[in-house]
Amino acid sequence: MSILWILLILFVGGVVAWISEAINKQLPRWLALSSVILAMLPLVSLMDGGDDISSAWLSSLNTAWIPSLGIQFSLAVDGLSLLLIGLTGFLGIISIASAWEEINSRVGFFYFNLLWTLAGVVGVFTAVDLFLFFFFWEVMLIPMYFIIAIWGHENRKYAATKFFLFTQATGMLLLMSLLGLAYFNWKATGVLSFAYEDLLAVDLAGDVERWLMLGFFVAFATKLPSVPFHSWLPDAHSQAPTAGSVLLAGVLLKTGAYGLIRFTLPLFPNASSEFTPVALTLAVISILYCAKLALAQTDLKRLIAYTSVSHMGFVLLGIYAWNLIGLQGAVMTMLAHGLSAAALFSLAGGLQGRLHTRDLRKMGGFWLASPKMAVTAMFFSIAALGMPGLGNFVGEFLSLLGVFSVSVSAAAIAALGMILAAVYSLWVMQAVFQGESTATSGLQDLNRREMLAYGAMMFGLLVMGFFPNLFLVFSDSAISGLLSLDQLVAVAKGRW
Amino acid sequence: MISLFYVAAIVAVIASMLVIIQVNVVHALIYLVLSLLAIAVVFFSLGAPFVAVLEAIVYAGAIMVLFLFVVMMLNLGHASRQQERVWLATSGWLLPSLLAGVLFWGVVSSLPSIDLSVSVIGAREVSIRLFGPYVLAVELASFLLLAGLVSAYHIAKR
Amino acid sequence: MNEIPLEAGLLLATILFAIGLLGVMTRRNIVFVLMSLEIMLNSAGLAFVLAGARWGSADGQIMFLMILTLAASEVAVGLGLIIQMYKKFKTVDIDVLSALKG
Amino acid sequence: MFDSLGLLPFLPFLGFLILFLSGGGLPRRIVAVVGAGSIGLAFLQALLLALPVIENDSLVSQQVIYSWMSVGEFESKFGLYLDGLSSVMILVITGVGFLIHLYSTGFMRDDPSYSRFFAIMNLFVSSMLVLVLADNLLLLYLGWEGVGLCSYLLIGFWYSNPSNGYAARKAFVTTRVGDTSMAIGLLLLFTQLGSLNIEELMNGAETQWGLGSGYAVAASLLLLGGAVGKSAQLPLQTWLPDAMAGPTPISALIHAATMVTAGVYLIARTHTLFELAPDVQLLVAFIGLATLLMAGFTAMTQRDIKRILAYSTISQIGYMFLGLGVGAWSASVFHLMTHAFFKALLFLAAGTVILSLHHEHDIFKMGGKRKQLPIAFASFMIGSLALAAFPFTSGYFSKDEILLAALAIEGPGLWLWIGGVVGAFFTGIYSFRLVFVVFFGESADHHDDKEVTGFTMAFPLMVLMVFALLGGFIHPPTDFVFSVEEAHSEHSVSTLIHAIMIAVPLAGIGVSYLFYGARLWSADRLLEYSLAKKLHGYWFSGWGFDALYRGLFIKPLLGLADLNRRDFIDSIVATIVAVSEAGNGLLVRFQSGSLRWYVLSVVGGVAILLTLGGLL
Repeated sequence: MSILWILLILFVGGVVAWISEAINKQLPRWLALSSVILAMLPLVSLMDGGDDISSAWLSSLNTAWIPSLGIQFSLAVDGLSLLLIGLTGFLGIISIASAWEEINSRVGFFYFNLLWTLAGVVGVFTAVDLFLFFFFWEVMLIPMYFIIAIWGHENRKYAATKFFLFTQATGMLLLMSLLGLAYFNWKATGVLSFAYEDLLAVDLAGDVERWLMLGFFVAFATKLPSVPFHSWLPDAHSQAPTAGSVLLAGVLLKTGAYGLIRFTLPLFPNASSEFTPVALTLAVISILYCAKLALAQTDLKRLIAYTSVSHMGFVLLGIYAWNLIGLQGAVMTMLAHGLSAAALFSLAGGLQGRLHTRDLRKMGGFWLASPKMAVTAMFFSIAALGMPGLGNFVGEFLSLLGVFSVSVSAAAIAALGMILAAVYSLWVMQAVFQGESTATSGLQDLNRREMLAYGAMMFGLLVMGFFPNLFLVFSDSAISGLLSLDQLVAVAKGRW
Repeated sequence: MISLFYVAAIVAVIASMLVIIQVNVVHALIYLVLSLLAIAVVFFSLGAPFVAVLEAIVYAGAIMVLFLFVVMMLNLGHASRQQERVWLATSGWLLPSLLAGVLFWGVVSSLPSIDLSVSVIGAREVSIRLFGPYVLAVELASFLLLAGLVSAYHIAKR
Repeated sequence: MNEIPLEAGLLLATILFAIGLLGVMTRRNIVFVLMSLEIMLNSAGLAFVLAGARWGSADGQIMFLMILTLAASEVAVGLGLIIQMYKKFKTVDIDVLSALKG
Repeated sequence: MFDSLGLLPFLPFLGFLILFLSGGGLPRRIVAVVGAGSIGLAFLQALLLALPVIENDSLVSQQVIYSWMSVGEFESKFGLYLDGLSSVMILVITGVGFLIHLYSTGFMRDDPSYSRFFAIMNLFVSSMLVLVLADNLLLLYLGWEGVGLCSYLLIGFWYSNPSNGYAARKAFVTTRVGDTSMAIGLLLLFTQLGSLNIEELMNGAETQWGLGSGYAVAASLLLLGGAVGKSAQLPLQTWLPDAMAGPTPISALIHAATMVTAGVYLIARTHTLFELAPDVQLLVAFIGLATLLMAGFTAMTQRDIKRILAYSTISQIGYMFLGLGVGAWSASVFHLMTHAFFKALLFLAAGTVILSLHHEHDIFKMGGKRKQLPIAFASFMIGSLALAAFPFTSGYFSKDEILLAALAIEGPGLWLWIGGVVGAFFTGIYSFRLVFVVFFGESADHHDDKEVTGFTMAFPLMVLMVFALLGGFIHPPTDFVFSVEEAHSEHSVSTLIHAIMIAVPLAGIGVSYLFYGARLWSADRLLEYSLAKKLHGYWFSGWGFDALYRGLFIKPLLGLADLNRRDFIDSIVATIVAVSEAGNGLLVRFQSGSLRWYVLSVVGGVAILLTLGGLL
């Protein structure tokens, strides 16, 4: 039941925040903040063991939704979802904090969109009916479109449309694939069902499985994003308001990885294992190619966006290693990148708010004027380049370790990304904070609210870096479950 | 009767032709009336005296008078005739003629060759059919006319 | 009575239709366009009457009556529009009205 | 409590935390006390921990603090391990580190970022302690990268000058290249041997991999990559001379006590692996030899006092690599220790010189300073003697051991020995070139500079002078760690060899005296020969490695980045957009708004249909 509460609080909170704007301009902010915090409370009860003893899930909920089509409203949480929902809630609070002063027009509608995006994401992380999953997939997309299109920067319409078209077009592929999957299940068993566990058991012919898998993969790879479906991201990020960037980088990208872990690989084990070399190649290309692109950017947010793609390449790498170490690495990378990218984007947003530009060539030497900001930026740059002791390193190292046993060359080439990461991270620090001061006057240092937000994220990354087991323990059983499930399916088909 | 048909047909064709190549609107209108009258004669020769009369009265009479009034209200003078000459002189005839020719050829190549045995179908037969099975059509036509009336009034009034 | 070849009648209708069409396509003066439309309507009516005569039935003439009412209301509305257009644009050039653009 | 290994890296880390969280708000006196004091305490604790090990070098203490990360069969513990080798290291790091910190409290007293300086220095020491105490390679990697990070922060300490930032990034990125190689090595080791614990790895490698097996070669090569990067050996040596951009105590810390010795430590720590791959081990020796000769040549041509010292460091680390390569593990660690003493001495003395002469770096603008700067002069004399391996100074013993070990191996041993001796000759030349030019001759400038000194700056120099002179009599307790019956090969060596090894550095000093002391010969006249001039230019630029790498890596990478700034994959998407927009434009033209055109189109369409109908 607790999952439903999370969703309900977010959905209702969004509507209430919207309406409350009529009463007071400040009210939506506080309402949004309190509803996100409130929504995260049920998670605590799930942290120790959960409330559903009967199944492998920590908690689940199942009611009929459209019975004539076999569609159920069924939600379930396991350790993996729990971690990601926790991340969503945390970054939800961060994004509200970062929008606090930036968003001043149509405040209520903004927080409505923000909360509905969060609700959609939580839905994506919990839905175990594929149709419901698709429903939430769309729910998180549309409010995000509005956030970019209404509160974005100079080229927002283009960016929002690009974002929408990319995700929508590939979302259609996802829909087609899942309908196809349900159809083949119906043909085989005579029961029309979209339930995850029913569809896991579908036995598909080789070609059919390949095509359906591709539909899922493309949809998730676009969201992840991976080369060659990444080009919406730099535009969306550079145009989105800070809160939008935070959510986009921190949470929305993770839904793609989650989809790959939860659906693509378990549903299509054979096709996926055939596909592994391609996926690993794409991951390696993502890592290196986007790191290279990041080097050439002069727009700070664009640069960070490309680094995001580069880092998500490690996630893809870890996922397609399809072993415990690799997957845990992918999960850690998701969590750590969620924090570090969100922090970097909100720093870039903070800079833009102060300077009204994102152009690196117009920055430089801000360390003197705003040492706190510089140190914060240094911390997150260091995190992004994979410094041991911070979360990103744990994730990337485990991903590489997982992949190394699958493909030595992929791991070795991907490791080169760590060099490029150092190059671009430090270059950004140089361009923005070091060097001779140019525009020191009027550049305010971080205020207390910002320090609190960044401090929380730093703390999170440090905990992830030094005590990753605290997090890994949650996803461990979930991922082991997925792995064993996959082997069972494969053994049943006698093709392992 | 047959010669009447042919003569009227030739008059109708020539008159229509002249309508579309006129420069002066009033002249064109006169030729149009001529064309309509010629077609009325054709109707008569085909054994349809009722519609022939209606053609003459309603079409050549009433509708054309409407045209005439409008032309008077527009009061297009000498300048407009000059303008018309310029427009007509252009090579804009070429493609439309070709297309009309193709269309014409397309229809003509599929014409049936049957001889009609003309028998007069007068007002009585028409009326019986009209107020019998076609009474709904009459109602529709009346609605159409009413709509035309209202909209013409509305448009012209603004 | 004499025999009139149906072919000849339909040929007349077709010729008239083609002439009307040519007028609609080539004339820029909207009054001429409307007149050409009348010619086309007429030719259609003629075809109906011919068909009726072919089968010795009154139905063709009834259809002509329908066309007649149609033509009447069309002309009424059309001429009203022409007047409005002339008031607004001071011209009867149909090419001036090009707001119907993509 | 004080026997807890975990406390040792934690003390400096605590210092870092206090300074970091206070955000520069503490008074300078307290910053100095926290900054230097934490290292001092760490040194005391290191002494406490190391003394039993020195007495009995088979003593090993271990402590697992907690399980860092565990996934399935992969587990890495936050475990610390102290044996003879790490005892030497922690003593050097905390001891020399403390002296450098103490010195810095005086040296940096006017700097506005006093607190930041000590915070990073403390973190640096802390990382280095983690590095040497780690019982598994992943934890070692944590310290390894931490050291790299701190060196980046310190080299670019004066951030307002872009060239300092460039040097800092160069250092970080260059060593990152090596680090990545090492990381891949870690992946390989874990995948093959199922653990990253150093002890288990070494045992596993010994039992599972035969001598010269492919895995051992690959793994040791990859680790060597990391070591080469951190220790500034060929081909990744280019960052070290530029790293002089930081404040001088940092150079001392990087060169003497911490960072650059990490590579030597890594190889010594995983020596079992290298012994399994003799070819790679020989490669280590040759890398060391090539580096020491290269750096020796370069050092002779430099004008910047710190760059001379930087190249001398590269050269001395080359000796250590040579020692490692010939299996003289203890000798290398010995040299590491003595080098830490005299190099810290030299750098700190150089710092005094620089500070006293108002940040003048060019040695040819100094001269005759021995009266004005007596302490620095004494330090330089002793440091240079030790550096040049003057008999019975500390450098003499350690270098001797390495060279003798090189001579002892069959095959290329003689060549390695000859190379090492030639290198010692150059060492004599360049170290005393510095001394003669700076402290002898006439005063080149009219300033009457006073030596900047004080207890905090003088005391470390005094202590280091003593150790640089007498450090050779300390015997590092590493025999058990390396458990090789290498040690004393002296009896088999003829006195001629000994005589050569004593004579060559002296000859170098003598040549240097003729050129720069007595000025009987002139280097300028030598430069009139075109060959000499060309060589000079070549050496001066560090054998052109910077230019080579710029042409080979940096320019192509930047070119590639510029070439595809706008992401050609996006242009594929953009092409789809452009095509549909062009199609739209085309169709829009059909929809002209002209009624006659529409009629024409309708008729045309019907005509086409009719024609088609007729044709088909």
